[in-house]
Amino acid sequence: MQKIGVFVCWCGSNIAATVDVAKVIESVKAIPDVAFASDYRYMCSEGGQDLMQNAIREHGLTRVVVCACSPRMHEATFRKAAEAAGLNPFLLEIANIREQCSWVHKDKEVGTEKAIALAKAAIAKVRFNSPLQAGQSEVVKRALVIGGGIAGIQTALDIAEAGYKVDLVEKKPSIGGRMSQLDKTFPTLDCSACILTPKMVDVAAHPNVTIYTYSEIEKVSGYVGQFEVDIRKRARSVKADLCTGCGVCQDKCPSKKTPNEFNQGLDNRSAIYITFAQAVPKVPVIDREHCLKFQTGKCGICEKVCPSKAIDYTQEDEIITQKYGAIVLATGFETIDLTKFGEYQYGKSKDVITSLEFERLTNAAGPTEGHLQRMSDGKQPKHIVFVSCVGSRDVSGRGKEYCSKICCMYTAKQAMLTREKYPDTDVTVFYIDVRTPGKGFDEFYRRAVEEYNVHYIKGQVGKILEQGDHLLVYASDALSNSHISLEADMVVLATAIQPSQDAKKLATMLTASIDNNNFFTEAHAKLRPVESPTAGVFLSGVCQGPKDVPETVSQAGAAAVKVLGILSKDTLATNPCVASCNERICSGCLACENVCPYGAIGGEEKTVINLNGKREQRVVSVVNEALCQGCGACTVACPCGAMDLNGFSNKQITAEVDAIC
Amino acid sequence: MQVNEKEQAAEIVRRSGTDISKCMQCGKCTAACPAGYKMDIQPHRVVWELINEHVDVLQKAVTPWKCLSCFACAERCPRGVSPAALIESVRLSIIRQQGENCITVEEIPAYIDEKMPQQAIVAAFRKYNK
Amino acid sequence: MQKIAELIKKEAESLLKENKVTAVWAWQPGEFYYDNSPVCFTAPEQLDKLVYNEFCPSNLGKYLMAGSKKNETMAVFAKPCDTYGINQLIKDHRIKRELITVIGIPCSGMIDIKKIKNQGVKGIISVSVSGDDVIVTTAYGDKNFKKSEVLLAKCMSCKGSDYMIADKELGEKMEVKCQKLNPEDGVKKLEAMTSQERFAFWQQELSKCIRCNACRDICPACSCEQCIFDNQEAAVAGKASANTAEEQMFHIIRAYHVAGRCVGCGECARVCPQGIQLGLLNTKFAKDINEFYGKYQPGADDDSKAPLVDYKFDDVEPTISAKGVR
Amino acid sequence: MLESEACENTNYNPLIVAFCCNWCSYAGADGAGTARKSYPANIKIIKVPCSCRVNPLFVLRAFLRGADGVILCGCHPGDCHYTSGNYYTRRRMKLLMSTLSYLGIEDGRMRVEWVSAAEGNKFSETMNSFAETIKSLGENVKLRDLRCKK
Repeated sequence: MQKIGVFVCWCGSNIAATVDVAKVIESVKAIPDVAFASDYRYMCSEGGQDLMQNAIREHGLTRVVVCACSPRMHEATFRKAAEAAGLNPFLLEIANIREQCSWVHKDKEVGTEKAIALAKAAIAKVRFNSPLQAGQSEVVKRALVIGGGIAGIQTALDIAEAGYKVDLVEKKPSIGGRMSQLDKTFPTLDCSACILTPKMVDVAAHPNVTIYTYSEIEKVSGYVGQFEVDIRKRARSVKADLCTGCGVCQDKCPSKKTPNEFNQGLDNRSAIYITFAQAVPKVPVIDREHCLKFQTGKCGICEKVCPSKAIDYTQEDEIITQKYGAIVLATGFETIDLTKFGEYQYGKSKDVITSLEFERLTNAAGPTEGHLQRMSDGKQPKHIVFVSCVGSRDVSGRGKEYCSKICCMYTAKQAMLTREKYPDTDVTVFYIDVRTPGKGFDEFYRRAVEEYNVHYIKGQVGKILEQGDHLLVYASDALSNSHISLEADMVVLATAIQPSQDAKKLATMLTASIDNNNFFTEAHAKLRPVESPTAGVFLSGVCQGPKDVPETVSQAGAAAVKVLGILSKDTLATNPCVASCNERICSGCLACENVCPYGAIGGEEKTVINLNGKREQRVVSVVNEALCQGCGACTVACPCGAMDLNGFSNKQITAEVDAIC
Repeated sequence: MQVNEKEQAAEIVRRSGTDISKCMQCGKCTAACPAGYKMDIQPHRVVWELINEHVDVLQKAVTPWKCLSCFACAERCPRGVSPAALIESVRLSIIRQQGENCITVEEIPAYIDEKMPQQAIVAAFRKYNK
Repeated sequence: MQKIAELIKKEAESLLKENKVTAVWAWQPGEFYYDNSPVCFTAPEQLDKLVYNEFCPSNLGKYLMAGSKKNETMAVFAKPCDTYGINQLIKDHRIKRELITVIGIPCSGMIDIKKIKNQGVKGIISVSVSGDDVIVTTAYGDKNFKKSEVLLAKCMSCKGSDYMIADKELGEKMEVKCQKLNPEDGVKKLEAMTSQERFAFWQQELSKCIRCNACRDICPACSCEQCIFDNQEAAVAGKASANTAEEQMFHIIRAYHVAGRCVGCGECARVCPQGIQLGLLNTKFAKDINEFYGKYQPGADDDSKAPLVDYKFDDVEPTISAKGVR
Repeated sequence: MLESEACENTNYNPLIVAFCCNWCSYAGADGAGTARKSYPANIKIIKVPCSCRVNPLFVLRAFLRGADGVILCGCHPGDCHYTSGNYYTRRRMKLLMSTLSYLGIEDGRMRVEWVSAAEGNKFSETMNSFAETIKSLGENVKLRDLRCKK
């Protein structure tokens, strides 16, 4: 008979307020093989762990059940503690009486009853737990960073600096991301390019970093320490090793009517183009959709003018397959589509623009070379209206329910910079709330109001009409309870941001989860904010949630540290909860092989001892424990029950079912 | 029977079927309101007054009689609140309490001119023909 | 059929004489004329006992399993319907394809002796068939029947005269001539009933079960080393039929385990001593699979992926308002 | 007779077993807890690594032992932590549910729902609605093994 120890945590009042802990103890003590039961205010504290360890030693406990918070929280903590006391860590089970009991039930009697039932189910299960030994798997000492914005660049640099190889994959022709499009950064007003470009150069020059631009992730397989990734390196049609980046090709290219993505479509670019002056690598790409050579077969001017013979129309996409120990997602963001916000006339009036377009308009490298002018007539606007929360905090289905976080600050920045450069231009900002939590943020916003006389109105814009050469803005002033209308020359919409469209595809490939808004989910909102729930996959930057540059850089560094934690090890302990096949019963139908998502099961002709104790030769399933991830698909496909899963065996689950019903 | 303002406010909100706790006083409704310039209490302020259970001031205001029931406020509200429904509910509270109306249905044709939107005419007949 | 029996005998003789195989699986007469049973011949001189007539319904495929483990070369005679089961056994790695020689033999339908006996016929000595005429010679004289009226139920829903696997085919192909039955008709009839009626039907039907396991033993898809019902670890063990609920579970679980692998041979229902309409359960699964995931005939090949170990991204969702569920 | 027992218990509190996959639905259940989104206490959760670990036998076992409802929750199709586990679940459970109905068991005693780790709200809503369904169906008398009932 087992000697089971049961420990019930109060979690302060989190559990104890809804669960009568003493009654749970009393009930489980009545179970014959429960040798010890005790409660503690905080089981996860040192005192609680000591209590458990002492009980294991003193009472010779062979199994332990901890009734506490979710196993997702502290299962590892308690298992480690049990191991330190000499018990195999897999002989411990958690009864989740907090998240799945005390926090969802209000009545104490009901809560107590359920806690007892959950404890009994865990006890029933733990009786059939068997000691498991974690195996070892090798770690590939190379990291993959997906996304070449400031988040990806910083993560890659940090990993490379620590001495590990890292590949940086960027979808666009150049690294740099959103930050390379910005003019200045708040709250210090540094020039964005001035602080970003050196980093771009650093990462490109670093011997440990390989950059794949104009490339996308095609396929991911494997697991932490041993990911195998296919990268599709799209054909640039330009030989990167020969190109000097002189730019003659783009000057001479006759196809110059393609909206320039880098300038948010405010101007046009040629079909062969270098994204921007500081692009890394400074190698153009041919946009085959708009290239005359590719579309009509006639042209080939770039090839003729290229002094270094770098143009190659025959280049094809290349698939690079590489193994990685860890992967960092840094896929960034884009602004939301504003077609549902007809009242702003965005897309109808050229003078209604998004704030990202405004960044390009004020950027010295932008379409107007930094001169603030209207896209309609090139005149300098005399009155600019900024509208915040366009599509943010919106539950109507038109926008996003979350706060995009960065808009208040960049709006203050844009308003302030406008007033500084063009003192004769009036600036009005419509806001719902001005949110400035951050170092120097509120001071920055107040400066905009106090020193630069930016006119902040709490209210929203309800309708914009084009009237002659200016815009008529109907708005509200919520504080004065009035309905106002004013004339403006330009309206800037602080558009909500959303994760990059690629996030969902990548989430599926990496089996990393995403939330309802397509932001990647962290393993724990507070304690594991840069880890995805999938081991070995980490999150950096806005792909996890809205962030400004400093926050992004901090998270990028944090993600790098987590990667280093893996790469610095030679081997990782594998999950011992893998499938195992009872060869005596296995009939060799190999249904298991068919359903295994990891190719971890194969049929082998073996001499086995049959149920009558005789040797015989037949096909049986063999599980490769290094490849098995423990999903259990095979156990159900197996008709005779020969295939079982460690840690979630047929007997364990059935015992739980029996205990509950 | 005189009921207190608190209960009255709760009744008005209940009847409107809108969740005023969702309102974040952004003023989008007011900005979108085509009749806002004639109102003494702007749509967002109507919500605010109801949150604070000020029914008296709403019943004495001209706002309930100026709302066109075009529902632009509800359409534009980022939080799914309907000030129009609240205003309608306030108006009903006045009518039901006092048996009064701002104008009678017979008086409406005199107000109609060519510029008046169809919706406003229909809304006016609907509102005053109780 | 007599002519084919001769062909079979000759073929078996040459296979054994030339040492092409070490064993030949066929049928031999039983105690009565109508209960021929499977037999394994290992020498040409044993072949006198070989028989093939309208009373050889059993599929010999499953008998090859033991020899396959010992790497014996074997030949097996297989009616068209038997070839489905043999394929399934090969697919389940219970028989090694390279060890066996499958010889397809034509069949015009097997006779259900119960149907004859139910007509009050006693003391049967022999049965002779010519075309649609069946003459039953009894101790009390001859009785005449139409073959199409005394066929086994499974033959009335014959899948055709083609062999799904055959290294050699003997004789001319034959057809079963009768009013064909679609096994899905029974399922549809049940589906059209109310939930309460269906429950009552199955209670009645499954309560007849005596857990003799005949259905399991005959089934070409039930080829496990150890059945899950005999596996103490599996929590469903228990040979005794304790009550209705457990009997229900036995047949549900058995049907579920063979879902997508059941070739629809109808042997389970044939051998059931209690006459439980097991086909209604297995056909329901087959029908559902066909409807939900596209047509699939287990045993038609030996390498396709069975529906339950396969998926499509846009499979139907398990909602309760689905088609076929009332 | 079985039918008569359905009415014996007036204060009916159905017993429900919920199988939840570790990566999505169990985390979703935790999310419901963290957000204090309540659901009936008679729903007891069994954690499995993936919904594809749930053998129809476990479901039948629960019914045999007297569970009034069984609900299986997994990651949304396409989001399985193990890539394809829930696709198998979908087929297996679809067939099982169809068969249970065919056997005359009330539709709705068993349910499959996809609940992601981020859907704490959905988890609680699903559980509340399932408990309501089971309440309206009454006790599971058809599949219950009386011998096992405590």
